[in-house]
Amino acid sequence: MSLVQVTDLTVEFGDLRAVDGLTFELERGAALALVGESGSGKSTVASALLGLHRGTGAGVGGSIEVAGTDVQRASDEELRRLRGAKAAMVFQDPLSSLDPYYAIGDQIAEVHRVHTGGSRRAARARAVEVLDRVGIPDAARRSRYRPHEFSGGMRQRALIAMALACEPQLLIADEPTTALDVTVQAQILDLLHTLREETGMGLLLVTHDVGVAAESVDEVLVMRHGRMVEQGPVTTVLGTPAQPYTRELLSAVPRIGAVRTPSGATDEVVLEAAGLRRAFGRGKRAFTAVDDVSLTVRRGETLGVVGESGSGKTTLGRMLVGLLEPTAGEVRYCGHPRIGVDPAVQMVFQDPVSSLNPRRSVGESIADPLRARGERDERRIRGRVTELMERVGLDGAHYHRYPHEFSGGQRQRVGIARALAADPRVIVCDEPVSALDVTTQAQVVALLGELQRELGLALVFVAHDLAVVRQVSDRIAVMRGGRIVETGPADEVYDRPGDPYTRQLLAAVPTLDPEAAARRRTDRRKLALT
Amino acid sequence: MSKALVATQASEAPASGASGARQFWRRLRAQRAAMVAAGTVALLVLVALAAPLLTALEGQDPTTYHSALVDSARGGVPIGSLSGISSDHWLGVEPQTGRDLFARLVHGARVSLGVALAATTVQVVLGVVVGVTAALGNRWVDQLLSRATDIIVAMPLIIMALALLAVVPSGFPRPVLVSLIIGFVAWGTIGKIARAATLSLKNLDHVAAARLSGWSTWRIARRELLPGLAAPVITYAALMVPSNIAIEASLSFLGVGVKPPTPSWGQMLTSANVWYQAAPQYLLLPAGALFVTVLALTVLSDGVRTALDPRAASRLRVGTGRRQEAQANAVAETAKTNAVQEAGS
Amino acid sequence: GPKDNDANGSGGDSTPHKGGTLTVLNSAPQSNFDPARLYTSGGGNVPSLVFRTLTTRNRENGAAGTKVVPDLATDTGRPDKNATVWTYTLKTGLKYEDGTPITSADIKYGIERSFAPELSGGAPYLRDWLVGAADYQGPYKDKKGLSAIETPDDRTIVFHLDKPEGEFPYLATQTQFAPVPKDKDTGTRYEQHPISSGPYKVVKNENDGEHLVLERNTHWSAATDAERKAYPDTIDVKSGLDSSVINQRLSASQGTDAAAVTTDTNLGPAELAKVTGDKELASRVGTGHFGYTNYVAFNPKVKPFDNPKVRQAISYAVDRSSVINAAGGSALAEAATTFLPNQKSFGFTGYDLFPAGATGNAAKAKELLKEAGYPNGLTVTLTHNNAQNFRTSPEIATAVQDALKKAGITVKLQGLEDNNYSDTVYNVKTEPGFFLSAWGADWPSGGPFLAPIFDGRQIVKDGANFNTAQLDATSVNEEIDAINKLTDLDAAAGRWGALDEKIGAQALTVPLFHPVYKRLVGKGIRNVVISDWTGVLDISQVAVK
Amino acid sequence: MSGFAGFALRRTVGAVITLLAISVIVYIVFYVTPGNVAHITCGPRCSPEQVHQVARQLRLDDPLYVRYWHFLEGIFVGQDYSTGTSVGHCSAPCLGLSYQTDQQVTQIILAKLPVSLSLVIGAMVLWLLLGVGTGVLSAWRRGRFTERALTGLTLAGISTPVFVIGLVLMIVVCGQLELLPFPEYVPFTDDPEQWAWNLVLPWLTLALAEAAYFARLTRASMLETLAEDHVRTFRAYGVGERSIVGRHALRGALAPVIALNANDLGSSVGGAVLIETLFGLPGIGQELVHAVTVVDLPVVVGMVLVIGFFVVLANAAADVLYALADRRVVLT
Ligand SMILES: Nc1ncnc2c1ncn2[C@@H]1O[C@H](COP(=O)(O)OP(=O)(O)OP(=O)(O)O)[C@@H](O)[C@H]1O
Ligand SMILES: Nc1ncnc2c1ncn2[C@@H]1O[C@H](COP(=O)(O)OP(=O)(O)OP(=O)(O)O)[C@@H](O)[C@H]1O
Ligand SMILES: [Mg+2]
Ligand SMILES: [Mg+2]
Repeated sequence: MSLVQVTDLTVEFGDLRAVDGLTFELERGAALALVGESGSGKSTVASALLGLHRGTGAGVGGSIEVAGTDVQRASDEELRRLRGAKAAMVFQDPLSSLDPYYAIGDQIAEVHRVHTGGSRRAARARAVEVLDRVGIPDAARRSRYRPHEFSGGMRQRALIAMALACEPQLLIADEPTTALDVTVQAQILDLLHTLREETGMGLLLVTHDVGVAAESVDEVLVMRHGRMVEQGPVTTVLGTPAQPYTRELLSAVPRIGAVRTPSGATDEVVLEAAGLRRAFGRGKRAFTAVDDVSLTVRRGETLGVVGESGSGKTTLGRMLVGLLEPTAGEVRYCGHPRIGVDPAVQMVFQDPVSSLNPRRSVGESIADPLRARGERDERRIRGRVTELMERVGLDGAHYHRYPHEFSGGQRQRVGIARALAADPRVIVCDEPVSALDVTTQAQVVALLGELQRELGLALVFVAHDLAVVRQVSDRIAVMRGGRIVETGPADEVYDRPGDPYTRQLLAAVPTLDPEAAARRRTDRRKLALT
Repeated sequence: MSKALVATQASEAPASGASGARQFWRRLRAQRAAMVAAGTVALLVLVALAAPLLTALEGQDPTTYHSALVDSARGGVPIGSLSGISSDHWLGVEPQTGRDLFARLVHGARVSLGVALAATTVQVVLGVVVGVTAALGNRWVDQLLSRATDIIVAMPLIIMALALLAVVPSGFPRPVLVSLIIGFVAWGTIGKIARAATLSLKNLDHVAAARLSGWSTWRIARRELLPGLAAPVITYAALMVPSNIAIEASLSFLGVGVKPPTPSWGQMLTSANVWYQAAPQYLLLPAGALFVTVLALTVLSDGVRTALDPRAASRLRVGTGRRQEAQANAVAETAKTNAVQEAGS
Repeated sequence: GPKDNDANGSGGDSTPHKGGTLTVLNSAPQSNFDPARLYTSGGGNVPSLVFRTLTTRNRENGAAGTKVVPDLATDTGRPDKNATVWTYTLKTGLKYEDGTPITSADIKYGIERSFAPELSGGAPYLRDWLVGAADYQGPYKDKKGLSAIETPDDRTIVFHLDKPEGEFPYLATQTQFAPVPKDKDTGTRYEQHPISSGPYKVVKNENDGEHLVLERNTHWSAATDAERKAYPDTIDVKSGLDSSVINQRLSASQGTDAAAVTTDTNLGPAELAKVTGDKELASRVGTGHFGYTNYVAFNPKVKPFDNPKVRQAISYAVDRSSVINAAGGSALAEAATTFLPNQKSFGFTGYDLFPAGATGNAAKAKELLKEAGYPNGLTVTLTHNNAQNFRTSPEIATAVQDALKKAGITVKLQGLEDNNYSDTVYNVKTEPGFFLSAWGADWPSGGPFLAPIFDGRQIVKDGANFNTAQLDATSVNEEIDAINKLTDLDAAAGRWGALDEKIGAQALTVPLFHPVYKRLVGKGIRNVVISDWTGVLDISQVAVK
Repeated sequence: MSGFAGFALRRTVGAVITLLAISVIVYIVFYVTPGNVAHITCGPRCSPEQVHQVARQLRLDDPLYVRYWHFLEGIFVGQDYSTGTSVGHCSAPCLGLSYQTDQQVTQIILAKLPVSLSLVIGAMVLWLLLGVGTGVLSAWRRGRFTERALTGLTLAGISTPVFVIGLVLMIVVCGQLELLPFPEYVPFTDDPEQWAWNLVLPWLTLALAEAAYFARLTRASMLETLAEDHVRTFRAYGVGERSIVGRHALRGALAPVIALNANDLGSSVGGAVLIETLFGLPGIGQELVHAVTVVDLPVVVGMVLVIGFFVVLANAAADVLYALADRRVVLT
């Protein structure tokens, strides 16, 4: 009997059918990736496996069997015994998936005790053990930390450790690396790989990143609009795709080696930062997030900013658009020092959840800059908003929908549309495509390029995906610890990295070729050992 | 192609295009308890407004004494069972005076609901304005307003109300004055709630995005912050109505509230207190009316809260005109797929 | 008229015995416990257990209790023939709680203290009557002392008055006449532990009189005190209680509450409704009458009340039964048609000059209004007190308002806060035309009832003025002087009654009602004595065994 | 620890400013309040000269700022006063003497404070238990009988004035059922058991009046935390609802409750006044209302300041608690 057996699964949210007649199975010890564009229903399937839709008002049809439990018919108690013990889930967002009030070790111990009924001591010991297992250094001490004292990567590891606590037969990982930068992403994927090798558990990986899938699984299931497009061994599906959609998907994946068509960069400097510094907190708690950063952005050019999580990219971006006062240094727009915000310099925010007001329809949000500019004609506003939504690949008829009715990627597109609505000259894009599936990502990247050429837009493109950054950027700035460690034309930085840190970053980029991926995994291990 | 799409959608738009207010109503209507509560509140307000009509219907007024209907030798307890209920006096009469209880109850609703709602409005407006301004203002503004809030919170309300009411000349319309004073001395907690909520909201990216749109601070506060503040503020405000009624009662009790012979529920409760054994109705009527009001307001506030949250739509199983939208989707999808395939080939 | 009280304690052996603890449950704390600052005649109940005075009230039921009798003195005072010099002799063997003897100089000192501004609060009579007392500042500032009081020896004390005052023996019942040993005087702090001359001494005084415990004063001798019975060994006075709680506790009579009484809390109308239906409870209710009149006052200096016809019309229109109901019903209030209380000692004559019947005579009132030039009625403002005192409070005002409506008089109400009310109403400059007022007896006689209200020479221009009608009629003033000369108090009473009727004809006030006091006592209480002087049970007579 | 010292210093300075501002406001408001203080103090039948003497004695003729200065002087250096026979001293911090009773306000407060604190703190424990319990139940077990009953109870509590609840409770519990004694304050130091027994009813009455706020607030913030991601995590790991609600959701939901509680201490004084009056507990509230009606300014100012002090203290304590509960919070 297979580990997971899903037959004719449908999930409906009100009128919306998010998953439609999906059938698949997963053998013990095997690894399956659910890939597909944003909003295709991947997370919905993952949740359905653990019966998490119960009591939320969603309608679930078909049959689901996980590790011998009939999820659809199981009693609450049986479901409870399934969750965490036989099948464990690692959630997309490590920031908010841990309870901020309790020590991480205690949270893991709690899960352990719930299922084993063991003593508090034993559970704590187990927590330290799994934390150690996922590579948290000095696990015994760190287990007493609270989540906010962990870095993003450590938190993701902690979540994986929690999943491992009861030695489940199935690990469901819903976008386990989306929020992480490439180096950490590579570490996490490597960790998942090793764990699978060692414990023999099954893995269901949910991701929109085909590269991530290529690195970690044996089989791939491609989804679209809640339906299956194609399923098969990873080498087959990625190597010789049968369906046009899969082909489209693959062709859209940015490749690190790809060479960018030069943009219409001019010499006219629109935005300039000189000696920017930003510190948070005072006294002993003072922390400098950005330190002495100087850069220039020219009309029509794209400046890529890469760097690991916490290196100060967002902080820099916020200072560039004027949302944050620099502690020292200044930002000049068209040669004039500038204080405060200016609609001509826009930003696409990193977090698609909090960047949209949950109580306003997305159309209204996009219309904001238009109205702020004094546009009163409702028809014109509607027309323009619909047009903008179309351009970023959204359905113009969704004007009155609320953010929660969109998937993560769709929300990000709303953010871009809103930035465009202001007719800006500069857009600071803070990870604008990291939540997008590759097709949309390609579209958005193309769109940004198109807009750039058309309007002479200057872009600051912040991202952790080096491939994407290379695709769009004329010049690259590499950040680490609040400073720019390397800057230069894109080709130069990628082909002849000067800084060792840049080299490390490049080595972490996932590739589409599973065999190459295995090779690079070993390389990385060596790199880490030296 | 894209032009054609825009055109189809523009024609579809009205079908799926439910505006924010309409959706709010739809979500509110989906909650039965909230609708019952809203009906009750509306009824209470109606009764209050129509008090003179209702009492005319009964043929009584709230101030006329009926000495003959009370037993003078027994402290003025109403003669007859159930506080002297009769076809003339639908709910019986008041002990000692023999005034008509029904008339006093419905007229009392005017004062009590009027004062409480007006005072709550003042409190909410003041509290939210001060709280939001403090949270959005610079350090000095924040310091100043927060201190003012501290002072208001730290001062015993009844004492200040007593003192202030004594200062204002007695010519000033009393119910207005009472509402204003209760409003002005008791907005502290709302102020604090509003400030805290604004502080946490203002760091969200959607507020930053609104700033980048070029909106003024005022407009941002109104569009981005106020809706987020609504939930905590409405919850608390629903509880402030009964507490304002109680404050009005205490002030009446201390002799500075609404003037007799104008009835109010608070006054009725105050004087009915000791009568609960000899004439239970006298106490139970205003107490019951108040309880119903509070219950209705609480349930309604819950409903409004839920309805304010677009995320509640799916839980409430309220459609947002999705079927039409889904059809439009399907059209667009085929168009898109075709386009992609064309591009691929 | 007043009836005798009907509470007789519980059945069985009702003879009182010594011993036990009497609990007193009160609402107001004894925050004034300095004999200089107490106003009420005899300082009320509790102080009279600690302070003996030259004379005191006769501790007997009903009308007999309105007599004044000797206390520290051997008699009620010996006047000279003009009644301007009064001489008293102290009994022998009188001692304070510490065993030191009580002298006439201590009484003089006690009176002198009451003139100190630090110890204000007493009645105005000493200042008004004693020779050269008007500017006296008390012994702290003015070491010379009051020359109007002489103490030729330790047992004799002589008072010199400005004018004849036949009622001086009544005044001598006030606590200002209690002895205070000069070397024990601690000024404003004296009230924390006043030195006892009576049967009990203060052993505990918490929170400024909130909780008092009195125990036997072993140096007091029953042989020198014919009035105070002092049965219980201990008296425990707890105050600050809500009136409904007090009545509830007395009616439940659990534990120590069985031996409890209250000296300041009446049964309210709601409680009365309950008590009248319960035989056992009803047997524990004591009824008393205190000389008190609640009335509507006119200020004839204000239009339209300058017109006697208007005042008469209102007198006719008043519905006393609804007013009485508002005050608590016929058991708690008796209709008043005279200004003087309905007691013989005041000289009550029982006239009714503007008969309004029980529910008012609206027809007669309308007729008078027409004559007065208001055929279509008129609108007036009635000023009242906001305090819930059932005397000048909103309930009474609205009852008057409702009654006058029938006579075509629209009454607007103006309620003032307690202290603002007295400031406004009892002040010549701010006095309104039409307001609620009340007056109580300082002692059971017409003198302190009529003189402050109607004596033209008592109009105070820049202070508290109680002659609210601002009546200054020579005939009235002269008659007051003439009656004050009488030392035969019965004869005086008759003339006070006649004067009352004469003034009543001017319709300067509309008497509304005289209150009746109904009070519960605990199950185990014996020997309940209620005099018409105070109207409440006398705790010096109560026994718990 | 230096962070905490800084916090304490800032809060102390803030508190002093707040309290001074409060005293100024009270002084001004009561200065313009009608009512002749000297006359009230002197007695109803005082002559104009006597009233005048009393006014001089109480320094009522001084201009407002002089009186206020004198008040500040008393607080910082103390004050001498005459008892007639001797000179008394009221040492700093002296809040002056009562106009009415000549007692030192500080002593009045010290005598009455234990009563009010006993009442409010005990009631607070109860209303937190009742309110938070009801709130948790109503967020978790929506629509069940216990939830409905408790919610109804708290709403009835808020919609019925305390004097009604208190009296009815007292008559039924003490008078008819004889389960408890009629409340009478017994100091804790005399007899802790009697202290508690006597206070049960006052506690319950005050708690009923306040519990609804906490029930509603707890419910709202519970619903919010229950929707948070970390709660979803524990659900997905098979942790029982009881533990999710009790450990994970409640803890996050408590912060606003703590804050409200601190604010509410001030307004619960209103309820405490009525309860003290009804149950005859000789506390601050009862005294304060009396002082207001007789315009006894020193007592009013003193007591308002004491109440304000506790509210400020409670607010600071709430912040500390909040920071202890949620380590991410920095005390400012
Ligand atoms: N609670 C919900 N109520 C209504 N619609 C929902 C809800 N959750 C998801 N959806 C809708 O269901 C569809 C599938 O959502 P899901 O989150 O499974 O997508 P996904 O494939 O995980 O996308 P992403 O890669 O962006 O996370 C989307 O169209 C989304 O709008
Ligand atoms: N408001 C703030 N207060 C205190 N510290 C802050 C604040 N904002 C950012 N920081 C800190 O500054 C550092 C840089 O943060 P920033 O968000 O700019 O990083 P980033 O490069 O965008 O990371 P990521 O890729 O995870 O988004 C981090 O260590 C962060 O904790
Ligand atoms: Mg997803
Ligand atoms: Mg960032």
